[in-house]
Amino acid sequence: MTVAQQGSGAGAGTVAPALEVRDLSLKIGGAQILENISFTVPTGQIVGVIGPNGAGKTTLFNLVSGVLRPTAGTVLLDGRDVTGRSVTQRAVAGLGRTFQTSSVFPALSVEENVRLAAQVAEGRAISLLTFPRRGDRASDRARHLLREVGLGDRMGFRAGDLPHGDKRKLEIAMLLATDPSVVLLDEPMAGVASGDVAGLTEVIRSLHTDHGCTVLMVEHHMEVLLGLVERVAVLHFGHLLALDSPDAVMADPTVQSAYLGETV
Amino acid sequence: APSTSDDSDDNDAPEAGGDGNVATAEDAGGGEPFQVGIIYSETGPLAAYGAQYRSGLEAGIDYATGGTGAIDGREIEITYRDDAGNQDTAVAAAKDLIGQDFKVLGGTIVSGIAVAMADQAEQNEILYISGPAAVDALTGVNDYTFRSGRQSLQDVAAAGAFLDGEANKVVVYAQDNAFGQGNLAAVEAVLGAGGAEVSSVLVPEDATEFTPFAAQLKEADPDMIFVAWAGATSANMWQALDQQDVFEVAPVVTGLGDSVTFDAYGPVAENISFLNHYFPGAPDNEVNTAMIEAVEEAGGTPDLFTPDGFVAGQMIVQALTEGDGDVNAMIDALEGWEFQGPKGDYTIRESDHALIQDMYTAKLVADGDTWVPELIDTVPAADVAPPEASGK
Amino acid sequence: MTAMNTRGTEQVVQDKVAAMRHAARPPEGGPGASGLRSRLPGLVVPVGLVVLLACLPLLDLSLPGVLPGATYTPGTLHLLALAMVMAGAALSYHLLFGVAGLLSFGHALYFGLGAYGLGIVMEGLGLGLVPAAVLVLVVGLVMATLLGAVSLQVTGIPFAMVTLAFAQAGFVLVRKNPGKLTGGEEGLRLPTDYVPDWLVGVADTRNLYWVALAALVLAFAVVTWVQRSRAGHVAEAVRENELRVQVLGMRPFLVKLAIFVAASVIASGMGMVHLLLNSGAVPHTLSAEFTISLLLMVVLGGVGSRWGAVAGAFVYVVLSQRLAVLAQSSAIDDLPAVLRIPLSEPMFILGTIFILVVMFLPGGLAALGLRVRALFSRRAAAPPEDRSGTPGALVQEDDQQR
Amino acid sequence: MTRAPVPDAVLTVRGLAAHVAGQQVVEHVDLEVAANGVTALLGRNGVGKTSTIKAVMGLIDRAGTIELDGQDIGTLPTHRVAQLGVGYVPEDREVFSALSVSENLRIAERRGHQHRYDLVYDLFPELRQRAGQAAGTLSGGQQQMVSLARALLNDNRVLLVDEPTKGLAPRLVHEVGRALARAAEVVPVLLVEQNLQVVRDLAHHAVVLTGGRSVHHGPAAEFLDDPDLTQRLLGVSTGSERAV
Amino acid sequence: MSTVILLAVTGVGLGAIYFLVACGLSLIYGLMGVLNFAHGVFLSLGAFLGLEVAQLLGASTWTGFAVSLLVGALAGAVFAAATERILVQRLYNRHIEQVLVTVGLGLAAVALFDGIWGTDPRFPRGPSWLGETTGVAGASIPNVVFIAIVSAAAVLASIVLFLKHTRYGMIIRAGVENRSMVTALGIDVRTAFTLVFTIGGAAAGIGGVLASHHFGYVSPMLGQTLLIFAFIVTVIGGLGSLIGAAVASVLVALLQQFANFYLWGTGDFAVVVLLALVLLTRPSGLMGRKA
Ligand SMILES: Nc1ncnc2c1ncn2[C@@H]1O[C@H](COP(=O)(O)OP(=O)(O)OP(=O)(O)O)[C@@H](O)[C@H]1O
Ligand SMILES: Nc1ncnc2c1ncn2[C@@H]1O[C@H](COP(=O)(O)OP(=O)(O)OP(=O)(O)O)[C@@H](O)[C@H]1O
Ligand SMILES: [Mg+2]
Ligand SMILES: [Mg+2]
Repeated sequence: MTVAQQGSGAGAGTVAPALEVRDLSLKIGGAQILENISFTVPTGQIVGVIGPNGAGKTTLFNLVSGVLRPTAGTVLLDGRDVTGRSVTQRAVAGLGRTFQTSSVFPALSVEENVRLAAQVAEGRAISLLTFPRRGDRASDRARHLLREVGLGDRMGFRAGDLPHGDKRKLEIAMLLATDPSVVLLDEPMAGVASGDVAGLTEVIRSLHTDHGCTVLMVEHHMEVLLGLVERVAVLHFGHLLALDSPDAVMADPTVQSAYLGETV
Repeated sequence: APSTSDDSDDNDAPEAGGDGNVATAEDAGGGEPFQVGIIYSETGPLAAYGAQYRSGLEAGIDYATGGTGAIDGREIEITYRDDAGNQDTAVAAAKDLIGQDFKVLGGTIVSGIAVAMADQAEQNEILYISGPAAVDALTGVNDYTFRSGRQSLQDVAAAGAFLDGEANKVVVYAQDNAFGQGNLAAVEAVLGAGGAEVSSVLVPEDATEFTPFAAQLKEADPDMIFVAWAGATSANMWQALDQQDVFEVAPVVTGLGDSVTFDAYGPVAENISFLNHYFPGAPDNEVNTAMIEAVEEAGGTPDLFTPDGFVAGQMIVQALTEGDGDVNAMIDALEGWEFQGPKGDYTIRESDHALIQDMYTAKLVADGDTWVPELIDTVPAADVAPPEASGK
Repeated sequence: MTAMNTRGTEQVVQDKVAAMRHAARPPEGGPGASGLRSRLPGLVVPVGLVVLLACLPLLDLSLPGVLPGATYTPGTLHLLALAMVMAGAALSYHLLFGVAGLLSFGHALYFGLGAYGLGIVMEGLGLGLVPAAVLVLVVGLVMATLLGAVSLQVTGIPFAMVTLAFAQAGFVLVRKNPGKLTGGEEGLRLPTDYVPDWLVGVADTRNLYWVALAALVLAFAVVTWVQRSRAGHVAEAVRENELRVQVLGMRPFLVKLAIFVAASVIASGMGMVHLLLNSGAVPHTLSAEFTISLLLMVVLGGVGSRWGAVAGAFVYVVLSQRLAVLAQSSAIDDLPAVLRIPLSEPMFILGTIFILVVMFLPGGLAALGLRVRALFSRRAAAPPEDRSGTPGALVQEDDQQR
Repeated sequence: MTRAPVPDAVLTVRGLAAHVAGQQVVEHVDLEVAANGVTALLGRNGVGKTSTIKAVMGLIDRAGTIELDGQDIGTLPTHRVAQLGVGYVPEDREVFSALSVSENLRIAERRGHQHRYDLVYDLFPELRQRAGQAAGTLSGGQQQMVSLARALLNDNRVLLVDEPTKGLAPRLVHEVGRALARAAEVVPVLLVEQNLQVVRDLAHHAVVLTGGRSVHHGPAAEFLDDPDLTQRLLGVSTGSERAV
Repeated sequence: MSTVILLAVTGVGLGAIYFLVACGLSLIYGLMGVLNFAHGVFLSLGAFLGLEVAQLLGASTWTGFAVSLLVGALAGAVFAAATERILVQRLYNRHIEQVLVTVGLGLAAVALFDGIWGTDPRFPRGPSWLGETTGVAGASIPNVVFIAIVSAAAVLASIVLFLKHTRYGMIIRAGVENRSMVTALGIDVRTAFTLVFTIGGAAAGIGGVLASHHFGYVSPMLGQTLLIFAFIVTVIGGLGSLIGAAVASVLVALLQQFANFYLWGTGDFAVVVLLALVLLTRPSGLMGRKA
């Protein structure tokens, strides 16, 4: 089942949307993991993805970011077909993402983690002839961003030693450093303590408001999700069940029984 | 006995080499000792040959100096170095010894090392007397290099003794490596030149299963099969020849190794015709008897390469006696030298330093649980003399 | 089920390397790397060390039991030069394994390529030493790029096996003596006609020694350079988490290839010096055992530490040479068989030492050096200083606690 | 620090310290698990909840006193701790994905114990239907059931359950919560949980950690009803926490 | 035609020997993530002790042969178990150190065997039937080939049955995935590690005795020579997959045989090319778990 674009993002249809997927399908060893997923995310929108465990949310992100290749369908970034492109090429084209389980460089320092990302935005990231120095552009940018996400006092820590919530923040700083136009966030709140939720929510909101990113995020934490997103997509057994405003989705009886359970 | 220094304590060797005036306890006062360096396999894959060589060498020096280990009262001091069968180690040892002003080096069982040492001898203008290494390339390689053993061409020529006039299709069955190819070339050079039609079945060095090659050998329908095989796989190879009934086709000739390898032939041992460099019962002369006695007295067992060490001892004494440590004089003293050694009469050919000596043919006969070699015939030195090498 | 979750082989290898890195990290901490001025004091010790090494052939120093003779004697100089060549090769392996986390079992291929290539090019094309060396380096560069590009399609243990396979192919080829070029089992002789006289012969060992020292210093400089460059830093990140690097918009493949090629070219260079030093090349230099000996040196010294790699190589070379001498000593001969047999086998002793270091001295000599230094500086209560680049600062301080 | 006495504690931890990779992650934790019902272990991210549980299991280096029914288990290796009756449901489920569901249960069978398959299949009937399926192909919620079932199968003295609802869809959160409530009827539970609604529904007692130290002990409801305290210790005022 | 049959059957025999070495490697890697460089040493020890015992009991008797197989297996097993307990276990969870320790042990043990048994090869004798041949479609196949094939098949079958149907087998399969969870279920997983090493060592020991008859000699290097092929086989088959190792063993050995005979001794080359091709197309090997 495919759901045509139902959202009302400003300017949708006139400019190419930031992200569009058409008839995306993935089969692994006979199992249909995703089937005919089509939707668009207009530039500047923030869209949530929900669905029961195993619905295919992470898989969808992997297809969009190029970690997996679809068996059928296309992925378009800013109107350009990137289906055949590598992870790196898509990243260079402005697509950033985080992972469901925190993914940083554990043995490197917090600052080094971000500066690696900042070098990419600057170019010549893997040059043999350029030497990282304190005070160069990449390092300044890294420090600035770390302060912005609230890790200003952790720069010298080994990234692997950070508590979970801080790793999440670090990932977002790395994301920002690459200056992406579209970001995919996979369960940014999973395992984040209640007390840190509000702070992290603000950081994510600033991605959208201050940095102008188009955001697609998977999140089970409904309160956070509903407070952030403009539209919600619902995945169920590899199908796109609905893509609509949060209220409409919450009211949908299928969504209620399949995902939320009886209490809501 | 010659005094030896195993180089086990670090301090005496450099001192001895530095200015060359160390006085040993046995030094009878006839002047500073002669320094001789022997680089050979004390450990490594050929350690067993190394032991044979060394026991022969000690006996040889003893014999040639009349038991004094000295020449005109000047001690011959031998420094042994282990090459572990490894070329780089040997070169390092050679450089160390040459750096300590050694003018005479000897030893080496491994052909690759012998060639490298010959280079060192020429570059540094010292006398080098190679050990059992059979590589033909050593003959005529340069002025400074001699050998105390036989070379492959002599082995092959000895095999020719098994060819009876008419029969002349010879198939070489060998490993496809330097050793095997060298033997094939030697067979072509010696027996091919004698009118035999030479072909070959070369087995890849890394093959582990020889049965198909044995079958191929049988199909070639030869008059004589010359087997050149070295290393651990020989037992398997012989068994494969037996299993594929190759012995029924033609006489199979190969070189007889040292006594520990007799087992490798397995039950087919008595079907093989052996050419042989040396076994204690082959020659019958006084020097041989003296060598056997001396080696046994020292607790050793004379074997395939004992005479190579013994002859090296004789050559060293000859060179030092006549040349008195001067390299060119020592070379002159050895070139063309004729002497009595454990295998009878030896001649160092002047032109290319080939060591002309008798060879033998033999068979193995069962003696209880083990095999003992029995002499068939002595092949005279002149019949097996290698063609003269050019380009010395 | 994200690619990050699967505990694939590559992840396992990354874990392994990461675990080792707890014990030892390279001295320069990245963006904190200080300016030239603050690094100057750090340069004193290495420069002094190089000057001392350069002067050794002119001095009469003895180290009984370690060196075979006084430092001016050719035997000792040869041993030291050999150790320096191996140290250069170990440094190149450090670049692969310690920095980029690439566990290669085929690094010997490039060392052998240098050794054989130089001999073959001089002899075959009649080129002089220098043009031949340049040509061989170019060949090494091209070959490393090609084979690296293929091997780097896989990671982890498969990478180790593909590199092993390529090296094994080279080993087989060299032993087969194609076109009578390589000399087969017996090895290749140095074509002395094309080598300047001052590099041939025992009397000139000290010249070879200086060449080896220069090569080692050059190798060290290049390795430091690569490690401190952005590419070096990215390589460390790739070692930690390859997919993450891709998602940031970098191509891990290019970084790894750059490191692979750099390490291979350095190894080729050291191989050429090895040819000169030993006046020949043998198939052993292409064998898996040779690569393993490089691995042993790097581990003995401490994974991730440049000075460790150098120290590991010196210890390995000196031990392997001197243990052989010990094995023959009469002191050993008189022992009962239970002791005599093991003690007379140098590789047994070396293997055992290696096991003990791995088990009881994580971080290798580098960590040991640091521990000694820490002890020393605590007593002296010396103020903290910038230690990057000095032999003592083999391991970052904060790593020591882990 | 408030401190309510816990009657007949089954598990007592005193002065626990623990290290991971040479770094101290738990500094000083005291806690008691009541002989029945659920005791909650709360705290922000990274305060050391998981590490505390792992330390009790002996999965990481630890020091301090750990007593199970008065017996010191603080120096025992993990498998001995488990054999003495400590069940463990890890943070990320950790089912054996190559083994079938029934094998996952069989491997958990402990010698000399009753195996309560009745209870397990009663709580999670799905597991009986999927007995032959490889556990790796199960959905996240089903894997959580397997993980709980492994712990419930044996006659344990106490269960240590680490964030069982993490990453679960809201519907599954309820199912897991129900299952835990049932389990707590037969065996005392130490529960780490971020979802405070679940804590409120299940827990009698609460222990709160900050920075590797235990800083609060007391009845769970009392703690959760104190907005100041929760704000201070968890960084959230419970009034705003809503079931989702 | 008979040559092809000869090559094929002897190839399978060689593959059987490869498998006996590789199955232990594969099991150990699968469970512990350790590439065991000392595995060849287990084989050499098995071969040497088997030879000694056979000579004691009469090398040409079937009893002597059977006991030598038993002793070989036992020697390999005991040495392997000791290696695990004394060296590997102490480096719990430090994989790369575990690998390095086995590298060191490999070097040290070969040197030690050199010291004890000398560097010269020794030549085992077996019952005379082993040295004879059996005709198969016109090719005379050495009988030792059949023994190797039967033994390897028996070892494969028993390990597979063991893993599938015993509690320890289940523990081993579970431990491959997640060791700490296995301990947390109250199982002393170290026993499983030791067991895996022991099984691997026993298989290698049997492989050693059979290899010594198959290749006709024993030397301290025998095991390490075979090890490199065992590695290749393990990787081609897919690390941790027994069936994969079995298939790859036969594949590699056949390729080697035919290439050596028909393609001018390029057997080793062909194997290397096969390895590269397999890894580049299927990085996790023929039957490996997806990486
Ligand atoms: N390589 C694979 N082989 C077989 N099945 C797979 C594979 N990868 C994913 N799946 C299956 O695809 C489905 C979707 O997985 P995915 O990780 O995308 O779920 P999700 O929606 O992100 O769930 P969660 O909320 O638990 O993270 C699951 O049923 C999973 O088991
Ligand atoms: N392998 C490790 N190496 C270094 N530090 C670690 C490691 N594992 C955990 N830590 C650190 O130990 C501290 C406690 O971690 P723990 O997992 O116990 O916290 P937690 O309270 O369970 O947090 P969460 O709510 O995120 O699960 C954290 O600061 C974490 O960063
Ligand atoms: Mg997901
Ligand atoms: Mg936790």
